Amino acid sequence: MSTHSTSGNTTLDEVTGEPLGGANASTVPAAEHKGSGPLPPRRRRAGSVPRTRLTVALLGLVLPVLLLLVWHLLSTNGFYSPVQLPQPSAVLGAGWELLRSGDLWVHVGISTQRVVVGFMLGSALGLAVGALVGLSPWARILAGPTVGALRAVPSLAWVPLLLLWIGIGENSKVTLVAIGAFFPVYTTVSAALQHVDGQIVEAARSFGIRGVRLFTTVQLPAVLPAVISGLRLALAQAWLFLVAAELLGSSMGLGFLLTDSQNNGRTDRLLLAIVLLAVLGKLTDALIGVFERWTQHRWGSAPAT
Amino acid sequence: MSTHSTSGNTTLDEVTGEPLGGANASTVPAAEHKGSGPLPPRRRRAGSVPRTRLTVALLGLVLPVLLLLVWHLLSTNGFYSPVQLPQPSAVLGAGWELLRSGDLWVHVGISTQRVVVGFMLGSALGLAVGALVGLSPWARILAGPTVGALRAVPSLAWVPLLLLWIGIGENSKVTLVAIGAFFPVYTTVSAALQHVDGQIVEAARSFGIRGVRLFTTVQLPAVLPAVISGLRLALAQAWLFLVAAELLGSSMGLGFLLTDSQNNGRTDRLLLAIVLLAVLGKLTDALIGVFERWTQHRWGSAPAT
Amino acid sequence: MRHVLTRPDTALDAAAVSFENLGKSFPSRDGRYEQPVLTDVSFRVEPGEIVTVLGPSGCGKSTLLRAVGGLSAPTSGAVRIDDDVVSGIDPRCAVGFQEPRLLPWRTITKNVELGLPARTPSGTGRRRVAELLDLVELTHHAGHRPGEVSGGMAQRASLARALARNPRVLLLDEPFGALDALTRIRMQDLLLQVHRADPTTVLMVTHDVEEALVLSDRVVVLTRETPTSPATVAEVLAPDLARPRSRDDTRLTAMRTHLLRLLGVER
Amino acid sequence: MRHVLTRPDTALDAAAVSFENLGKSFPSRDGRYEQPVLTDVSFRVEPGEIVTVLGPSGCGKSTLLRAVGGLSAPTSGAVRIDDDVVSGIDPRCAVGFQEPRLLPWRTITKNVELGLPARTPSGTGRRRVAELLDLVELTHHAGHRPGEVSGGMAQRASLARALARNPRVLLLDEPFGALDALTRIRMQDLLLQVHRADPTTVLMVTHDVEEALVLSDRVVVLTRETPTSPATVAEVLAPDLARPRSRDDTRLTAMRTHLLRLLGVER
Amino acid sequence: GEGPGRGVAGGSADEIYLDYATYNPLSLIIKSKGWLEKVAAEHGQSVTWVYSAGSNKANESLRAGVVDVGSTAGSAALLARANGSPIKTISLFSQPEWSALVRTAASPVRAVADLAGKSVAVTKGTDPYFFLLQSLKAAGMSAEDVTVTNLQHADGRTALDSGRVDAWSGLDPIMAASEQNGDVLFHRKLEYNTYGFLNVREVFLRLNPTGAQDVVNTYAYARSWAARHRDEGIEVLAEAAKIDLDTATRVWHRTHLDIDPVPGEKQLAVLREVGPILVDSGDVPSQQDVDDALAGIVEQHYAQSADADAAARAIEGNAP
Ligand SMILES: Nc1ncnc2c1ncn2[C@@H]1O[C@H](COP(=O)(O)OP(=O)(O)OP(=O)(O)O)[C@@H](O)[C@H]1O
Ligand SMILES: Nc1ncnc2c1ncn2[C@@H]1O[C@H](COP(=O)(O)OP(=O)(O)OP(=O)(O)O)[C@@H](O)[C@H]1O
Ligand SMILES: [Mg+2]
Ligand SMILES: [Mg+2]
Repeated sequence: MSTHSTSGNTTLDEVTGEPLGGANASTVPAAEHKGSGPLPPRRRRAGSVPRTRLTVALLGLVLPVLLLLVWHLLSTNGFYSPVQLPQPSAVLGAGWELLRSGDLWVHVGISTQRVVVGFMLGSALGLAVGALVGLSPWARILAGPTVGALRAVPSLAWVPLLLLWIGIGENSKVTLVAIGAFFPVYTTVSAALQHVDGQIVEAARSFGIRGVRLFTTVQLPAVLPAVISGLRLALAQAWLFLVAAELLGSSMGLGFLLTDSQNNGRTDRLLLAIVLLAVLGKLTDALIGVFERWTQHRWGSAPAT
Repeated sequence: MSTHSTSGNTTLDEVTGEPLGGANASTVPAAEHKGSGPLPPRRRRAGSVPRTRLTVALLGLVLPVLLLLVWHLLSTNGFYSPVQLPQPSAVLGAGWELLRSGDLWVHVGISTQRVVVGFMLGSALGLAVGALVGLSPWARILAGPTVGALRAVPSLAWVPLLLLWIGIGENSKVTLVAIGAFFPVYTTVSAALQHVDGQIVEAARSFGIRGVRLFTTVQLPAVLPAVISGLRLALAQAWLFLVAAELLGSSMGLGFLLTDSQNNGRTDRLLLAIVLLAVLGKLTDALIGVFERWTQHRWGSAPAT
Repeated sequence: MRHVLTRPDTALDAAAVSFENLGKSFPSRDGRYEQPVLTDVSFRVEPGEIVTVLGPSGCGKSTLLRAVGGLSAPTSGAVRIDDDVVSGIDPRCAVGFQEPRLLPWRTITKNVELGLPARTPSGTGRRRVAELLDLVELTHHAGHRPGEVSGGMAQRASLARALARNPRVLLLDEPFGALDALTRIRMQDLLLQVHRADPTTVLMVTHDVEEALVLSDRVVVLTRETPTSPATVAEVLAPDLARPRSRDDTRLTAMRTHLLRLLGVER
Repeated sequence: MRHVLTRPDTALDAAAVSFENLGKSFPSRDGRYEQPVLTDVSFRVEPGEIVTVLGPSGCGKSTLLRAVGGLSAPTSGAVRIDDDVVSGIDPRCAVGFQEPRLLPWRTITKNVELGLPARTPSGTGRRRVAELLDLVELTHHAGHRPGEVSGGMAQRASLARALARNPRVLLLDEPFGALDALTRIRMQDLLLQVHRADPTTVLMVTHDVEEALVLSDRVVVLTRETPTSPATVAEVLAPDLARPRSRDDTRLTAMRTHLLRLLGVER
Repeated sequence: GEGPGRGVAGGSADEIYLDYATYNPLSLIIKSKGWLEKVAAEHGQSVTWVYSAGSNKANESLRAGVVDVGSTAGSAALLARANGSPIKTISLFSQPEWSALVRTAASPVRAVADLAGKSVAVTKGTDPYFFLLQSLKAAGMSAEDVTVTNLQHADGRTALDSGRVDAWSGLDPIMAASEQNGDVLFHRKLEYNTYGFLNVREVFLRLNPTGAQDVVNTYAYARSWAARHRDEGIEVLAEAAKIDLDTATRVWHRTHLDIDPVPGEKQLAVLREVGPILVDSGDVPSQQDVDDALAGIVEQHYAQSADADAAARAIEGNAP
């Protein structure tokens, strides 16, 4: 249960804050090198993992830049016509145009707001219901099947229903985004809770820790990695549902820009919307990364459960 | 690390095959009752969890039946018009009509086929890439950000791109479904792998177990619960993406039925499509439940990591 | 010795533990039959007594302790604490498990705090945890996580957590197994010191015959006929000597040889 | 005693282990300074020797063993196996960890199989695992999962896994800590028997002074000045007696008193 | 399944990929009768049908090259061409009255002028949208005088019926169904509806002019057949659009099929009205794009040389 555990393998990479896995299987774990002064030459490997924040960020850009190059080539070698695949520069131009008219900020701002609010509501609810279903056999038996069925209702199908129940306006849009964010958190949390290490739960219970306190002191920290990957997926799904949400009587937002450009055949704006959604998706995801690092700092290298 | 662990808390519920959590915190764990003969009366609680497969299934129907009742009331008390909210019986009628014409089987069959094939491809790829990114710091640094950005590209945005690259037909539809299935598996697996108990990984590595063998003998079984909740979400998302996929020049399938009924104002068929998607989503999800129970049987009560 | 511990206001009087024809079996691997582990275990631990349990590996000592703590229900018979049949986790007990079972994401201090009785005022609690950490010689590692301390240190943290509870029945499953000779003696002394300050009932599993003799009012020996047959109480020995006892006391040496023979060791 | 073990075809000759001014420190909790744990440890284990390590809890015994297995890199100095500096997990070693570290989802048999050297023919492997399970007295629980066996049984399974490897250097971290007196003696005998059949180099951590004296060619004692200062080798004692040794041998009793005094225990 | 499909901007001299759509009844008839297959077979051509759920979808398919021939509203064709999609209109399939302004039976709204300050549901960029703007303009108002709520067609109806909006600029067949249920079309104007355009990719005209002519010939044949077989035509429509016969009948009567299929000045005149709206809303970058599109969109040759008899020979000749 105890000694040395995490030092051996799941070591914290000091840059990304993420533990390093077993890929460099035959070397001494990276974190052990830290204060170790000059090492015998054999231990320095060409493949050693880069460690500064900047290098990591730059390396992360390699693939996107390559993709951009491929895109540029495909769009200029005549294989695709400009309506089919506009050049990256044309997309940039469309962005510039929207930026000048001030519309870009409106689209980005309102969409981000919808996603953030919806995500907060949906994931909080997902955590609550997931905890209930994960911990209470009764809740699981009664509500599990229904929630499982609702999970497969597509975003587009919610549109007419929400229109009926909530009408148009921000409320229904945020609700739809929240529905999207709910399920990944619900699923991962309820599943992870069923697999928390029984030994430490039993130990905590033997010390009279029950109910909410058991949840917050033992079970929640133990499933934290699962919660975080649930949150990641929830955020991604919030962005996915945004597009459907912005079919609900909307005239601004990136989802609107996307469908509108698709309908109008403005492929440049369409690609702009896709790129913006991807970039915003990744940026908001990075916030979850910050939260993850904070929890790792707070709770030590992530719990092994 | 070892003794009695799972017997204490994470006990296998003999009916659902799922471990029971800490909700009945103050009672003796359920599985311990099994062969215990007559118990002192105090231990039989009114709230004890039902144990036969049938009871569990029936209890799972309570909530849906309630929902159906509410639906019936709302649709008959004049608050909503029949186009806004047709009666359950009208939806049933629409189903019967489609069933008689034989179309229902076509829609259900083709959609199920697309989801199943796409899910298989997408989740297999998600497992592979997730394993790579979860285990190799290099892969994480290089590919992590790009995959994270692609995750937020909405299903509807893929439609024009796939139309360009793959055209219409089964290939592009299955590809879109596979894209939907990819990300949940990727996210949960890559995250879970970074949190596998370092002690047992270290132990296995000290016995010369590395690379693929380390993955299959230690890491994969350890993240199995996460893989399974990833698969659950992937399957759900495959159904979600199906609707977008069936916007790709399709003339059959439940997604087509959904959008087409919406376009034609057939609310009864629209609701039928939603209900069918939910039911099929839940049914295919149950298959994952079977797989989960098989792995639990194979690997004992689920690994605690 | 050292100063007397901060006593939580909730401290209660020691309780008696009685085993009444306790039996426990586990379903076999294939679920087809029940494998009996303990059978017909009957004895009584008086309030404030220190009783140790000896027996071969896998005979059911931990199972016995778990039955008292309400962590696993007996198959037949019952355990009573004072007059109540134990059913479900019993708030009167504190358990020191055979494995340290610390929460890996909490520091040693925070782990020990978990043991404090509910509604301990935070000042009292902090003081008591600090004292206990001092007693188990972990003050220097109070801020470490379980993954950063040695096996023996984790075991001592687990002991401190159980002591923090100040229970009416203290259940300890091999609390000193991972300690070197000196630390072990110091921890035995610590247990006696805590017990003197607050004479609770202690039921403790150990493998060390000498330890059992030095510490306990009575030693319960579990034995079984073959490794697959159920264990039961073979003998209850009362080393009727005043404490502190010298490890070299000849009366103890004789009892030691007797106990070892009971356990199958011939010298 | 019992029959000689099936020997894997891959079995190799025992290797020498030498510590050369080994030092190890860990970053402190706040990362601001390095907390030294071991300093200037130098000694050599000859091929085929059985050497035990004694020392207070938390002094760095496990750390020492981990350095040999290549599980953690020394801060200064080096460990050599034969003539190669250890860097990274060393395939010539097998480690029996202080905790059992069994895979919870595999049966005991399947866990022990993990220890087999790569490319063991499956027939030979199965036979060897069965023999080992018999030797550690777990045949009856071969099909159980780690969660269904007792602490001592898990420890024995872990020992069997390390033995299955038939390594050139066997590293054992308190392999008998959770065993009762009789089982402990039987396991000690088992170790000697395996060693006789296949004289590999054994480096073993123990808390039991008697055990160290009965088993080993040499006993290395680690000590430190204060609980926070680094440990180093205080003495290397060679109980130069033929095996099997009687536990009551007076020469051993003297050495025992000497070692205990070194460890701080005055009787 | 629905076959592997065609990918990456395809096109060949002996294949015809064309769409069918509920808003293009002729396409439904041709497909259900298998006529084009017979006509095309004469020239060794193969035929593949692709479903279009709306003008936007047809345009998307044309853009991606997954269909060679696509049916759209005139305004949608203009929009696509103005935004650079290389398409030509080779024939008209109808002059429909598919949009109108709809209110609920109980609504006090009677005329366009009553809409001032009210909310109207409409799908931006579609014919009902242009219908609304033209109607407002004719009443001396602009989009600023009402609250335009952008909703998909079906959702627009739901919004109207549930009182979330005051009016809906509707589209058939949903509009016909809502009329069936008591809603009222309070403002109708045939001229504000742009025509039904049959568009082809320019590449297709270059690669496979024979195929294009076959399509136009078959449409000509179908047009005359439809005039003679009204009831059967309604049945085909009802079947394909999954609507009841009464609704289908309404739609059929508002879809004027009996027109001169040659695209020309009459259609361009309507589109000239729509053009500035497109520029205003930012859907098209500049008026210049609209003017260029208007100048190049029409290709009259095929419709002018349409030969229904040639199609009839192929179709009836092979008939048993
Ligand atoms: N990963 C780590 N980070 C920080 N300190 C560590 C780490 N691992 C070990 N230590 C420290 O190193 C010291 C020695 O630990 P080690 O486990 O080697 O002791 P040990 O001699 O095996 O003790 P025991 O007999 O109790 O098992 C301890 O003080 C421990 O806190
Ligand atoms: N959950 C379980 N399922 C099946 N068998 C179990 C379970 N828990 C314990 N057992 C069995 O019960 C027996 C007694 O176990 P227990 O842990 O009580 O032994 P112990 O006396 O504490 O041994 P040790 O000294 O090795 O810790 C063992 O044979 C073990 O295999
Ligand atoms: Mg035990
Ligand atoms: Mg140690």
